[in-house]
Amino acid sequence: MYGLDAIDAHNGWAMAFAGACIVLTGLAVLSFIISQFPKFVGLFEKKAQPAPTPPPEPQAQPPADIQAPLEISRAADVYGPLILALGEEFKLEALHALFREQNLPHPHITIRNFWNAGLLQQTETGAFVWTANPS
Amino acid sequence: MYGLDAIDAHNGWAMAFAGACIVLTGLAVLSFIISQFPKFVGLFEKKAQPAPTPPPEPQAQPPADIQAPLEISRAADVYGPLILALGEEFKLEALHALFREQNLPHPHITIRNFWNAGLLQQTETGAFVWTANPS
Amino acid sequence: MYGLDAIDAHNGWAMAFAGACIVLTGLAVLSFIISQFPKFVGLFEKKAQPAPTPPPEPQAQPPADIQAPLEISRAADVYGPLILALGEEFKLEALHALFREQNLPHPHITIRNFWNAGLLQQTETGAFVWTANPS
Amino acid sequence: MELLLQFLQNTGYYLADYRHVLMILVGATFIYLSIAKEYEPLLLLPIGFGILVGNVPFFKGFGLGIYEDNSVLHYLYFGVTSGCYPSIVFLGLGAMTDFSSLLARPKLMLLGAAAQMGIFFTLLSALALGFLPKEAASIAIIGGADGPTSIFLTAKLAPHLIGPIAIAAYSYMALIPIIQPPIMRLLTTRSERRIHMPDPRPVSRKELLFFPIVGLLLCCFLAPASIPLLGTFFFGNLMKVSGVVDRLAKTASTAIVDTATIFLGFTVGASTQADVFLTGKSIGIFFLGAVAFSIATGSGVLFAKILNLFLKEKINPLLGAAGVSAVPGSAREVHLVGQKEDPNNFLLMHAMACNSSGVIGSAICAGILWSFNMG
Amino acid sequence: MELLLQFLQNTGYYLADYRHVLMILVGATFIYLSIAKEYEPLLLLPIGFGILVGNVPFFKGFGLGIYEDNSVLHYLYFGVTSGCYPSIVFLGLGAMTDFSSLLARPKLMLLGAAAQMGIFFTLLSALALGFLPKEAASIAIIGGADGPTSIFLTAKLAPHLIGPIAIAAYSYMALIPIIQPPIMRLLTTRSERRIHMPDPRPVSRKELLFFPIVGLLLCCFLAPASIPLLGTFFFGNLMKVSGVVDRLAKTASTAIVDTATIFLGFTVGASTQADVFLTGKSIGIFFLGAVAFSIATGSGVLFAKILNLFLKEKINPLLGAAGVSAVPGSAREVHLVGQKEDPNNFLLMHAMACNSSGVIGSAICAGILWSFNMG
Amino acid sequence: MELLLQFLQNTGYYLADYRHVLMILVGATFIYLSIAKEYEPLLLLPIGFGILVGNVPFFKGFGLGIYEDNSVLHYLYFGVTSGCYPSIVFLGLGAMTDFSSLLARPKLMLLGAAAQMGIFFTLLSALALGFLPKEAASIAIIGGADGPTSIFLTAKLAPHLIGPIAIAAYSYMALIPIIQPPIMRLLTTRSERRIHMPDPRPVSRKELLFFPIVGLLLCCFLAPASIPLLGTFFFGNLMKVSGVVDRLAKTASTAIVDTATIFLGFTVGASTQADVFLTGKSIGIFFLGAVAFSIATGSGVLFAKILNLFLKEKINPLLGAAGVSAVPGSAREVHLVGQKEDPNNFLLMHAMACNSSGVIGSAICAGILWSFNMG
Ligand code: NA
Ligand code: NA
Ligand code: NA
Repeated sequence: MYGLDAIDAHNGWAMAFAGACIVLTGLAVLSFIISQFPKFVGLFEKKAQPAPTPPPEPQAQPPADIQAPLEISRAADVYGPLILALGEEFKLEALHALFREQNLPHPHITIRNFWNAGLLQQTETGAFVWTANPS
Repeated sequence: MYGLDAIDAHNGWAMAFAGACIVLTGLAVLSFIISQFPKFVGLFEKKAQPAPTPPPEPQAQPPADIQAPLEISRAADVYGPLILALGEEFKLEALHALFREQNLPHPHITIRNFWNAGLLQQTETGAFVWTANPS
Repeated sequence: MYGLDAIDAHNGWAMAFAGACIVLTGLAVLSFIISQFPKFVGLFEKKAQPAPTPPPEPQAQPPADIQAPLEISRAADVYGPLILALGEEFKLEALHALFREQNLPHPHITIRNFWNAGLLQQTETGAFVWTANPS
Repeated sequence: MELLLQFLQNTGYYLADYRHVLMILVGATFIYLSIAKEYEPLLLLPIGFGILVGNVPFFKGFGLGIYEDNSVLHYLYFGVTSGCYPSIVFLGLGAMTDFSSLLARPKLMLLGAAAQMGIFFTLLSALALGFLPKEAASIAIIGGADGPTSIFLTAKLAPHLIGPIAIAAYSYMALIPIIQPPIMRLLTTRSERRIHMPDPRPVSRKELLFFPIVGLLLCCFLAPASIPLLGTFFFGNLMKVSGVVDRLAKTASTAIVDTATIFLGFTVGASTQADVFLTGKSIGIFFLGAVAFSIATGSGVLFAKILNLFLKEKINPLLGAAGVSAVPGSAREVHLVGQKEDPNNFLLMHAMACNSSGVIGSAICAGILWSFNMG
Repeated sequence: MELLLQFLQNTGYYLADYRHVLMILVGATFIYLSIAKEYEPLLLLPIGFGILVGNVPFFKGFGLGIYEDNSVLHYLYFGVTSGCYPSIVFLGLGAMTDFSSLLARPKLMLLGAAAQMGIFFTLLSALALGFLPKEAASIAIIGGADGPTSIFLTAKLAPHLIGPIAIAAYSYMALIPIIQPPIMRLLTTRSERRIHMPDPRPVSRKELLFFPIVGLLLCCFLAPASIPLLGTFFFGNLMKVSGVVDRLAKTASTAIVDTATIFLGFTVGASTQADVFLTGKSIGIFFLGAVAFSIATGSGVLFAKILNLFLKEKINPLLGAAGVSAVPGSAREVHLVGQKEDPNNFLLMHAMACNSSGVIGSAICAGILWSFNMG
Repeated sequence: MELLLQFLQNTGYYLADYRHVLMILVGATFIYLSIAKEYEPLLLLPIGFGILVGNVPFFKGFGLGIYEDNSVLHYLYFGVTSGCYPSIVFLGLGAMTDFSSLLARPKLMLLGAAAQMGIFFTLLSALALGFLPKEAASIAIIGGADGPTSIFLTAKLAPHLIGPIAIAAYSYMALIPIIQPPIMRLLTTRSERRIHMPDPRPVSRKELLFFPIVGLLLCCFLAPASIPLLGTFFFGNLMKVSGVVDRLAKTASTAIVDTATIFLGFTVGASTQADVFLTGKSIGIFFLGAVAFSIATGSGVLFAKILNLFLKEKINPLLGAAGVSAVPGSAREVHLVGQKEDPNNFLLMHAMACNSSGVIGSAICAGILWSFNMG
């Protein structure tokens, strides 16, 4: 059997329609629920520690000297996948070119920071590799 | 069936008594044998290398500059599990507090030694972690 | 059944002769084909990039400062297995002795290079280990 | 001499026909794409070499081929037919996925849902082309652009099609840089492509901790048949974000997922034994796969445009294309297309959010299609 | 529409009843304890999430549940029912255990033996409560306070009780900081708790090498049924101390043990499917588990006091409580209780020696109980 | 009391006889050689400890022994009997092998082929001693000096001989420093041993990439039965040299190969249960194994001398001894013997080339012997 007949015979329209509805509804509900997380987490926190004055997340605003590594890690999250597009090993010039090509700010400084954070490492052959999780 | 009847019917007393005897005897014998290890090892050594003068384990008394790492490793064995109680990541103050709380000698020096030995490492977020087996 | 009878009965001569022929022929052909690789690769390269002027493998002659690590890696390939003969951990003197014993040139420099390249590492107990793949 | 002759008649040289040559060329192409072009090498290289191994001609009946009991390949392939490798890969994926940008902007999850429409359109097309319902469902899931999910569903519904469906799914995932950009450009205006997305808000650890638990309960209650995929996926993610079992999370995201990836790719490749693979159905599957990918990309983009009709803060509709979940290929394409219009437009993080909700979406779809076709 | 309706009747929302809700709360509690309180997270987090996964309600008969053939969970659970995961965990444990303080003070091994008395007392109690002998033996082993050992013996003798027994064993191991200290304080005087233990003597490499070999031959000749646990345990330890196979020892103590831990915890958790788990027996098991732990702690402490009657160099009786082998939880408690009395008292290393002999002790007990109940 | 008595009658002490003692001494010897002499510890230590574990006497029929269904050892041993462990070890070996010196001097591959002659000579000898053809083939492969290959072929052809054949193969591999040098010196003149080999030319990445693909197609087309070994071997090598899947190559060459090595060695050791192992056949196997190794060494050396009759640039005939593939033991011996004559002679890299072609050669021989004896 072929064509619309086959679709009808195998209950195709119902499957496709029901399936589409279910997955859309499901993810819409999940999306709504996680949009309520901040409120819910707040509620939870208030219940748990009734003392209202101390800020619940003291680490939310880290002191200045800690900020830098955090920003590097943030930048790494952003640039990492792009850098992966250069392949496992790449030359430093290729990285500079990529950063310039994509108009990223301060390529030199960013690269130096990555280097210092151990995210960027040099192989024995002089090429560079990107280590997502420096050990 | 319940109660003593059930125990009797299923040969419970015999099982419990025999089981307890066996495990106690077994570990007592093992305990005795390993208490004889030093003698046995000595015997073995004499047989193997009949020359009596050279000390069989020249590394038993390492020179002074090696002593330090050994002591660190010893201290690490002692303190490691305690430090684990602080969780995967902890602040340096928490570690100091723990050492003071437990009256350990020279918290600062010990911590500095751990740091130098790579046992204590700082994460990107500024917290500290304890690495049992520094690579 | 034993002896020549058994060999005859089980078609032994044929198996041994055919087997030996097949493996010799097979590896001889493979040996011949890989001996043609350089030509074949050259052919491939020409087809792929018809521009004749640029050298196909610009990294074939790395600049001077890159040469060193390459040589270390080469030396490591050569000496590594020998060093493994010293066991997992060894003293530096043993390594020196090995190098001298086998008349390898410049033991001190080579050892220092290995050290710098992270191939040779010191354990906490003061012994040395050889790390084939430094991380 | 007789023995030698008999042996020679059992060599691959004697047994080979044009189909083996054809498949070996396919395998070599996969290997070439993975090494020279670096298209999804973690997937294409094992599959490509597996195709070579699976298409060495051999004498049947002695436990050598992947479809013969007692062969080593058959045992290794059991992880595919049982569905275990996909589950284990999802464990590792969960331990590697960062949901913080999704949590910061939950609306993007809708795009991950919309991109699944390609699945249902392909379901209809496959039925219309004469495939049986279970086959059609397995083919349709290619539109989810998720290799392990496709393999899992096919193993459950139409195990005889694992080879072609896996090859189609991975082929199109590798070809994303060629398939997606034209569709994205066709369906969006220049000004839409230039829409900037504001930086996501910081997400607290508690939110990250709640997400895998709520996600599991919600998605798996809705479609219990997605438990084998989403159960391990959210488990891996909880191990990652909990921070109390780092050694387990690290092993899950390295040794465990690598091992499953190696054997999954290698045996799926080897399952393309010429006489099983080269059938009319495979051609139909490849054709439908291309349809599925294109519709998925298009429906994601169009849904974003529809959403924009109701939203104050407009979404860049390119992000819709990242809902197809080919991680991280499609997110990278979205980013690159966006940057071509405006080099200051950074869509990557937002696209990754769509990507990860696309993974969840297609796992749910697999559950739905499986339960429609059970029994 | 009919299809949609039928699908909705198969969702977890429709199929759930109070028992699923109850179990999900239990799972959430485990996760909460593991993350917020950091109680044994390596065990509780996988089990807790496994409980959630195992209690998503689903339509039976289609290869989804852990107790149905062909389901992914069933295949992963095979490592539990076959006893392989516990054996592999013991391989890793062996490669992580340092026996030098035990070798320095062999007498401490007796405390590891004494703490097993809880097992045999619980055996009698379980029989008295009406459990069958094989069930009673499986419940009794909870008193050994060793998760993999309990799971192993239960898999062999009473596989239908794996869920409740594992949950009970791990629950009480997590609750050690609450259960043990009062018992320790009740049974010891202040001056006993203040007894200092002299530093252990240095142990030579040869002794460390002999131990796993002698230990294997002695323990497994005595109770051959403990081979699957102690065989791999001592093998792991020999790999560690030999120093000639460091790469194997490292893999055993990382990738291998982590993988087994993940799947062991996850599938044991998932095996608590509400309809199998929520029975009267489970309540009995939880009650008996608490008894087992308390008696084990008490008998270890009391035995140390009895030993002291004969010894010149007194042993701190708190160390007896570390014989229950919940590594390293109970050793830490002993240390902390000791330090409360006298901050200069360092019991940790000695307590670890009791701990590791407790592991050996309960594996022997498992062998004994298994061989009593074979056939 | 009755129970206690019955238990005591089931202990190893009661059940042991002289054969167990004998085997335990063998196991202890293996462990001693691996630790004190560091002879191939990665192989001998797991096997040695496995011998101890497998020879703890136990009551049969309750799922304890390696040959009983349902025992943990039996499940772990399945990787041996199915041939999976050897395949997986070859995956890791491939990911660790560097073929560049072989590619630089392809002629050395012939020496790797010549050293396989020991296999076929032993085949004849084994038949003459009364072994059945399948047994004779399994024994003959010992001459390939490759543990996993021997175990693989024996598992396929004569599974009842896995224990003795594996033990013989590994014993002689460990004894290479004792067996090979006298033969090498006997068959070569001093001036031959002093022949220098010029430095190998640099090899391009493309050649390294082509090799595993061409090698697979050539070798496996010739002997399809070698697919399970060479398929994974060349796959591992392609992962290594491709450079695009480094994380997979790393996992293959660490966690995966270590895990397979641990369980392969341990269970092969445990399979030497005294009543299965101590038979007349085992003695014959050990005798034939020594013959096989000696002939293999000799034929490699002699073949090199014959080659030299035709070659302008002479090959150092010592290299022929490295064709037996016991990696890297035999290569090291060749180097050391060469250096004794002339300390400036560096044969190691060239010997490694022969070594790796010896691995390929014996895998092909295994395929040939298997296909001769199928059905
Ligand atoms: Na998707
Ligand atoms: Na215990
Ligand atoms: Na060989």
